[in-house]
Amino acid sequence: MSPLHLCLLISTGLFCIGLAGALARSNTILVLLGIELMLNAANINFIAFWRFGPSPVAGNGMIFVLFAIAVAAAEAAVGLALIIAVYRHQKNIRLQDSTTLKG
Amino acid sequence: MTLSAQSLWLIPALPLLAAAIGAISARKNRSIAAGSAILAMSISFVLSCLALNGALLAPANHAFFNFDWFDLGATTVRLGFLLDPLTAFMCVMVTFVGTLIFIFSLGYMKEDANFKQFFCFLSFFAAAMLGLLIANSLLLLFICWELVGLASYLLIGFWFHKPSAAAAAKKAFITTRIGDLGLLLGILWLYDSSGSLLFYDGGHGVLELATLTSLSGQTLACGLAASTAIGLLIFCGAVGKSGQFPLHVWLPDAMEGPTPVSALIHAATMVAAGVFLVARVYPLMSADALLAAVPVHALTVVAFIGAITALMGALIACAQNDIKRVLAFSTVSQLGYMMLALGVGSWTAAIFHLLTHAFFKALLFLGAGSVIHAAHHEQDIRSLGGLRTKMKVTFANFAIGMMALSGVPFLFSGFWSKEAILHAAHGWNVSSLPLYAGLAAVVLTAFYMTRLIAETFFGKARSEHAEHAHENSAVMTLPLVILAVCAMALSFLAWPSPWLQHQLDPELQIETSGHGLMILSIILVGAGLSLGWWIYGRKLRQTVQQRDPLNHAAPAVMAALANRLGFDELYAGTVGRVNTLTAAFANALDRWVIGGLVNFLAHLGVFSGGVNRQIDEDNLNGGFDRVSASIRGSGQRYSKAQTGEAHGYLRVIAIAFIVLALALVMGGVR
Amino acid sequence: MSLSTLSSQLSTAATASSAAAAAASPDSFLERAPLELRDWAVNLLPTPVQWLAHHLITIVCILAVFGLFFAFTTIAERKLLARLQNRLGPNRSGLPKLSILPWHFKHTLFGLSQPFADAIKAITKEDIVPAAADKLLHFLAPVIVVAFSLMTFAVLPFGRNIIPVELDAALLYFFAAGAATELAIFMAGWSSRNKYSLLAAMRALAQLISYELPLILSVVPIVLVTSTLSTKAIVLAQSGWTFGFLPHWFVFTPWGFAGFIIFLIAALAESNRSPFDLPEAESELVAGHLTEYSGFKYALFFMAEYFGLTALSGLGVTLFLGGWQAPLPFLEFIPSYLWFMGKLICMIVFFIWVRGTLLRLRIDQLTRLAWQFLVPLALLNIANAAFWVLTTQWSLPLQFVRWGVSAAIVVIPFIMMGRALSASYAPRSYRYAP
Amino acid sequence: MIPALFLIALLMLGSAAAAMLLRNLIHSALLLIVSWAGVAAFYLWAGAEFVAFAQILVYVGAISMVVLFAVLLTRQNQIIDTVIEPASRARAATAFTVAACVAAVFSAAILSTKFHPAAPEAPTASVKEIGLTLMNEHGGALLIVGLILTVALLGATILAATDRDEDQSQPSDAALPPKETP
Repeated sequence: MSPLHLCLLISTGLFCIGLAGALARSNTILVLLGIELMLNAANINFIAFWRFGPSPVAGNGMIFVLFAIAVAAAEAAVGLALIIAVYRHQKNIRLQDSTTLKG
Repeated sequence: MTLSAQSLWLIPALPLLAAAIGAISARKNRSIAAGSAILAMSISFVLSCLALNGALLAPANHAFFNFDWFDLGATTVRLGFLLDPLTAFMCVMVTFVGTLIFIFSLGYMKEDANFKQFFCFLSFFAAAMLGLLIANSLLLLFICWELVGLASYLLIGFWFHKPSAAAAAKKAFITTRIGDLGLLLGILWLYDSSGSLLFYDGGHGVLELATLTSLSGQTLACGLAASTAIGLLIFCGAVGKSGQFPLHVWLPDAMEGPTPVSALIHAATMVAAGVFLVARVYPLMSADALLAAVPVHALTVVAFIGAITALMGALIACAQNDIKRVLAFSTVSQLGYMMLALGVGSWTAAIFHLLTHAFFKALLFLGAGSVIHAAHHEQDIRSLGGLRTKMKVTFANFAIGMMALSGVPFLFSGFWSKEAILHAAHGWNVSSLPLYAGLAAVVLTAFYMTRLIAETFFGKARSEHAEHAHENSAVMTLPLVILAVCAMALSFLAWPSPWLQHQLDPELQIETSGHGLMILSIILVGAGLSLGWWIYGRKLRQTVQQRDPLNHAAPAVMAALANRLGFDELYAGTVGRVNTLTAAFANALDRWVIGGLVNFLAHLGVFSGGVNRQIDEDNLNGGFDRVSASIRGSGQRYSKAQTGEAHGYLRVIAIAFIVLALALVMGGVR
Repeated sequence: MSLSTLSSQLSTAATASSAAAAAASPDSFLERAPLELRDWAVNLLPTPVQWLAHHLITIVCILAVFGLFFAFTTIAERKLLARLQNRLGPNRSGLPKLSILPWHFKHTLFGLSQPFADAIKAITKEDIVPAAADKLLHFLAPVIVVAFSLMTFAVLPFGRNIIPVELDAALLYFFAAGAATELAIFMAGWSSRNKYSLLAAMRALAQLISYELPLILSVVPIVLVTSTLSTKAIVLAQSGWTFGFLPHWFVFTPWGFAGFIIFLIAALAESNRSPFDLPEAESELVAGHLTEYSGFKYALFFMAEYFGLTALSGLGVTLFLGGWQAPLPFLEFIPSYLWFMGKLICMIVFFIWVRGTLLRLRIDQLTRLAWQFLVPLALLNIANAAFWVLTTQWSLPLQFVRWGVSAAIVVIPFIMMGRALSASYAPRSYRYAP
Repeated sequence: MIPALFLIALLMLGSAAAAMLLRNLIHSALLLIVSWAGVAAFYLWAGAEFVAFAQILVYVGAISMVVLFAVLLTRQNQIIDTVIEPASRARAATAFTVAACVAAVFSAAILSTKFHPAAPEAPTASVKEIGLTLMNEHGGALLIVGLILTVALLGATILAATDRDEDQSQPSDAALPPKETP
């Protein structure tokens, strides 16, 4: 088993922890953080492939990650602002209670 | 320092700019609109003076600047500016009188809610008139001519909430349109036959010898020269605009507008446009007399129309009771004088009278406006009276204007200009009738002006409003004083020598026919004044209801005159009746013939629609309804999957992801 | 081998040798002494543990030097503030009375041993933890704050050859490590289970986050001009003198001066120093997020604050004041680390002076100063630096234009925004007062 | 090398799992920060220094603050139920099943893949190179990311800002006497 396999397995683990958290927790903040974890797992993959992969271009994986981090920051800001707005509206942030946005 | 013909456009451009500023400024922002209007007019006045200075350096020269407007196929439509003494004098007069009227309006319109709009319209009016004056092209002149008409429509109908004002505006617009139709036909004919509309174009213009010769050389089937016909058509426009005999009916009604508007229309801008037009195209009008042997000359028609108008206006003015209407009919009469002068061949005398008349008529109107403003919009002279002591400044100035209009000798400019006209009429060798009409009008003018002064200013106040009248503020009286000074000072344009006429036409030879005519006219003026004072001044009116002394003497004549000789009824009875009948016929045609056809078609459509509907509902819709009901049902069942629960969605995505990944792994896709 | 490759090889060899010469020649014995000492000590140990010893010695040195520096900073602050306030300050504590000696050494050492007495007191005091507190976090907060504030020292070049860790992304590292102190403050405030602590922690966080922005933005121009994030390279970029006596420090350029001022203000606020000491304004709040801390934990927080101040001062010296460079050529015989320490002490004294002079700001003034004054100016300063970089090639007469324009970009917005800001401060009004 | 990776993985995965299991929100958030720091450590391990510091600066320095603020701002009125609902148990069970399935599929896919021989040496990328690549090749993307960040932060501010009307209406509602139920 090469280091690349190991790294990918670690990122799979992180991804699945994030997924399980997002699916299981009722607190919207934690769901959002689970999604952040999944993003981080993807970033780990980028770095792993950059480090151990055959890519000839130096720095491309890092740049992918940098952009992903920037977008994740934006996503977190907007998501948490939405959560605060939802909280102000329905006085709690249980995800299963915010079901009014349906047909 | 002079202003070249090329930069002449600045003179109308400034008021136009002021109008634009007034149009876009806020409604309550009164000072910007008024200030920019007055400032623009003042600067235009200065520029006009510069232009006059340049024009007087070479009076015989017609400086022009022509440019291409647009290309129309092979031909190019050209416009141009013209600078000669006629233009320059007119510009100076219009801007000067206009500025004073604008200033007067500051006070007169102070309480009006649409103050800003008023100044916007005034500037627009002045700009259109100035554009008309500087035009070197009949086309540009016509454009500005129509803009003047539009502006006058807006201003006469300024108090449009009054039905009479709205009607008057409409009447003025439509009546002048009739004349303008003639003008337009004349322009088209002229363009057709000469290929140009420029007045002066270095030998190719319509007022230059080559074109005039060819035009007067063509003889039409009816025996007229082409230039005569074109001139008469153009004269139609002047008749409409200047309120000459058949089309004079709009002018008195235009009194419905605010008084500064009346002053502007009657003194400086609108009615002067007609006289100016004829003076401008005078070479064309007079071409047939010089170059062709035809039975009727265009100018002869002009002279007779003018004579009729002068006499008729003066007669009707004697029987009017509204202060502004008296002045309006006096304007009609004076315009008749000018036309008479044009007709008898002395266009310089006409322009001289136009200038002097502009000043004293503006003075009279503004004085009337001052009275009206002070008397809370009481305009009936029977209800006024006794204002002499209450409004001393206004009275003095009004009296100066009245004497100038009546032609009181020597000191007043009106006397000299009227003398010039009478001399010209005396020298006309076609007919003496215009001279007699002019002399009769002299007596009548003095008479009705004396009546106006006596009724308005003497005696005692005969109504509540007149009782409480008091002198207006300086912003209204100051223009009066300036105009009064000018009304007297303009005498020096003709005395001791006819300087103005020489400047306008350096080749003019003024025949001195002795002083007999002058003495006769002085006697006639004296007779008119004393007659007026004998009838109205000796026993001053005591009550509003008291009958007019002349009504005792000739009730039928006076009633007819008060009714303006029934022109309005005549037009209503003829033109209006024909119009109504035609309309009724058209209505019947529309209702029964065309309407019947349409109704038949509609019924046909309804019937076929009914048949169609039956087929549609039973056969087509049934099937579609069933299909769509089943779609709707399945959609409703399917929409139950949308729970709104984010966890569920996430779960479904994850499971779908597993399935996809499994498919990829099993399928061996790398 | 073609001619061009040969020549390039030659040129690289030449530059390498010249660089080696430049690095070697100014190294006097004093300059090399600390390194020689470390290498001697490391070489005493067996080879497998030498790398560990190498790092351990570095860590111990930092701890010892800056621990002592912290101790003497406190006494210097107390004494200086006392002088500013016309007092004497602590002057009693001297050596302990040791009975084994036949005589008592009476000198009080001007009270210089006060910090050690304070330390002993802090250690021996009772450590009170509220019953409802989250014990683990309550314990971790001071540890984290001290650890992270010490970590920032790792990338500061203390001398020509003395830099604990040579990182390519040193500046990024510095600010990343600094960011963790905010976390510690939150942990301290939240774990105390005290409403006042929590609120004060939020206030402190708001202040720190607000001022982190101008702090980082004020550093960006330097990165723009030197095109590196390495502190060592930045110091080297400031070497040299114009006309033989004007040092090439960035503070002597218009953009560098403006950046330095912004950096100073933001650094004051980041280290919770007066006039920005709202988070723990002694006379107004109950020591803010430190309310429930006592004894040694409190001392740790205190220490961390001073470490943070020292680290930021060191960064300021590195970025703007030429780092370890001597101000004049003939003063180069003094070892570089002494120059660094001297500049650092000057900065600290300046901060103490400011503390003794200026009044504390209100919270609204504080945030407005950051967002409406410092951030826009810092952004403008970045543009200024870009202009500076673009005009590097301008010839001599145009250099005056360059300086003039750059100075105008600094001065004019400063004056305009300063007027607007001071206009917005007065008059004072209370929104919630009846 | 590999033992260090195991340590990092333990830190990262352990703290993430604990964060997802704990019931105390603040603890969860702080543990997540540890997990993010672990990710940064992984980047350091892999030689991506710059990204590691960026990760710390953004996640530990900024996002953690936003998360903690959000937690504190939404803490009031929260039902702290000691009893775990059956529905949430069921949800947790399905979540674990689904996550386990995903993990199984991924692991199978990874383990069954033969990668090309690993690069013998770690690729190096200095900060300057990264900067040049970012500004030159990816300049457009950088601009777009900047735009996204600006718009997102403005939007977040607007979303989270209290409406004045809402603010005022709340106390007035509370001030009303409780409605009588018929």
